[in-house]
Amino acid sequence: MITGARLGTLTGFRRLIASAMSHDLNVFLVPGPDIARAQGLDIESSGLQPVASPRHANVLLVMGPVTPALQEATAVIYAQMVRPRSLFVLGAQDLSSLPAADVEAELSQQGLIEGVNRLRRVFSESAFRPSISDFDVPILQIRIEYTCSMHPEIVQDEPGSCPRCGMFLIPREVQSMAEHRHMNHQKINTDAEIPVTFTHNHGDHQHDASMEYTCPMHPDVVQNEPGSCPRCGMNLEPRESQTESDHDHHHMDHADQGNMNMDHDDMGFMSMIDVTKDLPRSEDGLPMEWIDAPFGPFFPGLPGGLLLLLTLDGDAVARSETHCLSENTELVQSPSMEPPNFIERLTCVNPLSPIAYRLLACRALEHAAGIDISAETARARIGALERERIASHLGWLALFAQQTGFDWLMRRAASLQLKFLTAEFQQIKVLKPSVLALIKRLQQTPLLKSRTANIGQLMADIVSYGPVARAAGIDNDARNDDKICVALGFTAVKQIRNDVLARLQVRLDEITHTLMLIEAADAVVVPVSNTVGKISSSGEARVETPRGMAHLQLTLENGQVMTAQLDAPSTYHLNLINPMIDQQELGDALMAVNSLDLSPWEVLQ
Amino acid sequence: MTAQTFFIGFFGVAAVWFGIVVFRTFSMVRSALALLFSQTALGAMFLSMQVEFLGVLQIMMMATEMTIMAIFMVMFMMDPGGLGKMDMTHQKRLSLAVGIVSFVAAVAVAVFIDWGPLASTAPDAAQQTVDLGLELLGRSMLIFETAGITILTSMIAAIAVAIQPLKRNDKS
Amino acid sequence: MSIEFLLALMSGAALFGVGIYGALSQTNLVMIMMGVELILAGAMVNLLAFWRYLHPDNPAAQMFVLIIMTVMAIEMAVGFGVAIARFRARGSVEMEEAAELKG
Amino acid sequence: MTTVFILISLVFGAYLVAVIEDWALTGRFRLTAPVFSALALLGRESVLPRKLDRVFFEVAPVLLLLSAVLAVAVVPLSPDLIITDLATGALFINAALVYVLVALLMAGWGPDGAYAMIGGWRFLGQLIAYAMLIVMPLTAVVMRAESMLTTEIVVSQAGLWNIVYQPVGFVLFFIAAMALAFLPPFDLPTSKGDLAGGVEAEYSGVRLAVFRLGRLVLIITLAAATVIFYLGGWQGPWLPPWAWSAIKILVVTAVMLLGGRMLPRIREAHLLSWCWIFGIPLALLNIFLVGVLVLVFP
Repeated sequence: MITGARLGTLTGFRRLIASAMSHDLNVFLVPGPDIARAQGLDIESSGLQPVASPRHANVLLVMGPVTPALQEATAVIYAQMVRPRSLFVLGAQDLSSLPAADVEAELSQQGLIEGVNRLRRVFSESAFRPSISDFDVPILQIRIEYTCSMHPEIVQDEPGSCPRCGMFLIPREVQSMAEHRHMNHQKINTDAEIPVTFTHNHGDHQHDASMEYTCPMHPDVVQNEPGSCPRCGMNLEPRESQTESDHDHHHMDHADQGNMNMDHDDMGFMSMIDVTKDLPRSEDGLPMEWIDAPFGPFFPGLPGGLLLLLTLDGDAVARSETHCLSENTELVQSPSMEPPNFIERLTCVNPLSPIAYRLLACRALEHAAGIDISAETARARIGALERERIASHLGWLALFAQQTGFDWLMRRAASLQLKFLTAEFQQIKVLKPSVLALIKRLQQTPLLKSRTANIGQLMADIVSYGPVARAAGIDNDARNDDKICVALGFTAVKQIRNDVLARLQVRLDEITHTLMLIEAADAVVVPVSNTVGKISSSGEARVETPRGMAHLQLTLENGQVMTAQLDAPSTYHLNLINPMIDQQELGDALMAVNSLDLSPWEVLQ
Repeated sequence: MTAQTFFIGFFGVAAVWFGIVVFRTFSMVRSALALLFSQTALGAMFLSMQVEFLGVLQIMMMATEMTIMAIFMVMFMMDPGGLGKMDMTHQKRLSLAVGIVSFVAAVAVAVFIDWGPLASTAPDAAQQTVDLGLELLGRSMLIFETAGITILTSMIAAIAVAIQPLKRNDKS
Repeated sequence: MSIEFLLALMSGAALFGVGIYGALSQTNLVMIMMGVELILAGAMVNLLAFWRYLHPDNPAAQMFVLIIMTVMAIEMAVGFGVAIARFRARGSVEMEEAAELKG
Repeated sequence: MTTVFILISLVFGAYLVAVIEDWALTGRFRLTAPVFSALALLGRESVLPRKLDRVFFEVAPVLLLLSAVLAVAVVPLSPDLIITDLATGALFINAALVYVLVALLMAGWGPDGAYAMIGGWRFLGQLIAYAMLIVMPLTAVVMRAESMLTTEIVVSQAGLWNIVYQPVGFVLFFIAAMALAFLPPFDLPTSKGDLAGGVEAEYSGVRLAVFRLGRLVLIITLAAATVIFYLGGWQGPWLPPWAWSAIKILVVTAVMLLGGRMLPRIREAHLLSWCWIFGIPLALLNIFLVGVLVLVFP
């Protein structure tokens, strides 16, 4: 029984189509393919075919953590899928804003395969149903209001002509709720009416007092608000008062022709110059309309959970705004937490690198309790951390390949990442030649160097961590001052070019270097928390996660964790985005954002 | 020969109707593509008049030209989507009168002049192409080469005009 | 035979009329150029009609049609060059504002 | 009769292209997958975006399919198996395939979505890059055959195929053909990573099925054009002519689909500059060389 079935009884021909649909399951992944791979799910081999747009999907697969902010976006995605559609949930999730899940399974590859079989049966039985239930999303309720394309300040609730320029008012949908945020990447940009009507979003631009209205024929008639001239009935023209108004024409090269009062023939001709006068101009000086496009939380080229609101001038980015819709709440939920629960809590903060955060929690607790661990377990822990670094870098390579349309690399990197996630020490030795072959072949791919060279340049003096910093020549690796790592022969890997190519190169070199480190550590054991007595003190620890150095401070009150404060690299990398992608072509901008390897999950608000 | 007449008439009417749509529609991209389809109908008319090479050439060239015109219209127009129903014309009555007068004059010329004997057949397509080739590189070689050179100079001139003026530091 | 000839000439004349209406009535440079394109298209039809029905053996007419195609291309290229320059300087290509030649 | 036969072989060819593309995408050779996905698409709802340009949205997929099928009209699968042998056959293929751009522009402008619109205008930029690189190598091929009749072109390659006679022309034509069919290294209009499906993002149901069928037929048409211009059409020892045509077309399609997967998507700026700075001079050089060869060895 799928709630998103299509109207119609299951006749002969429709039965054939329903069985065809059960064999052709196109899936849209929430929160994203990178999270699915990080949790060890192999989507392709399970029979599901991931697609880029909800319009093409008939299965919505929800797995991994879905924060309240993401739920609203998930609901909008589900509303956009085409019937017959189904909802497939892995792992226990409370999805209030979505209808009941059609198929539920536990979060593992086995659960996925068994769920897909159940999904096939459900589709072939009930793709078409005589009675269907409608599904609606509060954010998509719209109210029609009428505005003028030349003067967006004029808004009416009923159709008519614009008082100022006589043009027909165009209908525009606006969220019926008061606040409306571009929640989701595939929402049809109803109120951004991109190419169809020419409006520069002056929504927040109030008419300051200095704007006054005069009649071209009778300059002595001056009013403060638009209307028609009492003498001749002509539409009054806006004119800045003599004092130059404090419009922030930031980079407007104001041709000093002032406000030409052209003579209007009968129809009150609306000159384009008035309209584009205060339009922000792009670098090439051509005043054109900018498009607001959300590249939202589930965009196939960006990490799951990251929302980029780009204002595009043609296909160059004029302005950008970044939101993390997947940021978690407080680390310590109840007033105090048992250490083992705290370690579990920290492990699932960032699904992309769970072991690194588990190690961070263990080290902080040991530092607080003053326990020091044997060299043997320390080496084994480093082996586990390095193995996760390789898996994380391979996951990033797969996402990078998906963004640049490099299908061969995406499939190879994804399969290797899945193998590395659960590889024992012996298996790592077996996998080593295939990883090195992948890296060598990647470095010889034509078009790659030209595609990534000097894109996403960062200024030298910015704060950055991990591979992004090492690509700029700054070595702030936490492993330098870790005696055991240095004993195992760790040396930082650096580049100078500070662009997407350098970051790619740093990550590839780190993979080869880490393989050597794991062999030196010759053991891979997931860190285990040991008992912490009834003590009350504070501890702190640093671990080099695959994305950079993470720093944790916590305070203990007789064996209970009271407060914890996590400082993750992605919080700093978020504000690198805007300066980096300013005036960049859209494809280059998305690739630059991708090269930072952001994990929106570790950003704690 | 009625099939050929029908096709010529049909494509002629289509070309004129699309030509009218070009100026009546409010959406700019629609008017650019209307012009495109009017030129394509013209190319089809050439084909039905057994002028094969020029018909195919017309169909090919006009498609690229008019799409490039479409992007310029979106760039320059205030309301490319045409939802504001903005009337961007002036002196409508005068231009309508001049248009009709010129149409009537051309039709009068076409109807009242005695054209003399009309040829019934035209050389077949391959022969036409060969004759055109020989003509291009034979008698009117000079015209053909000057046309090529003028296109080159007009490309360079257009780019020179359109390039952003260098920001002279001394604001003269 | 003469009906086809007349049909071709009439459609050429009609295109010519529509082109002139468009060129004169529109206020935007780009629309005026579209009007001119229609006028040239009308001229091409007439030329080909004359070639097909009056002098099918003389390829000079076809040569002339090629020249008209190049004229169309040149007119578009230079027209848009001027339009871009004007759009950058003035912010619009409305012919209403093109009152003076300065600047 | 030949028209019906060619249309049937076209549909069967489109099915084989779908199988090869599915194999390239998922690494599994499943013969039934395209049939299931076609039936499933027909069964799905076809949704219209809220504020769309209805004419463009409806016409675009049909125009894409029409332009691809029209281009097949002049493709000879064997000496007598051709729908209409136009005197200007080679030029007619290019004239029909230009409307792929018009169809994608309409599909981009129709649904009023940011991704679709950017995808549409990107393909216009891509046209400016590949348009010359299709016509100029074609001129060299026609020069050698001294006629634009496609059958004449194939017959002229009896002794030596054009791929050996003018290799530079072949390479340029092949790259431009992949750019025209927006295949992976040049899939700027329908890129999954940048534009979430770009031009085809807003289509669903029957319209998406027509759009994808149009794209498959386009790939078959371009492969057939490459075969008749450069790989000697139906000529080959032992096998009957139509068998040779079928084999060659499938090989070229497989190379087009599998080769593209090995490269990242090209930047539009690079595509334009390389085509104009390296491509066109090479094409002119190719025309000059073929001219010399034709004159020296008649």
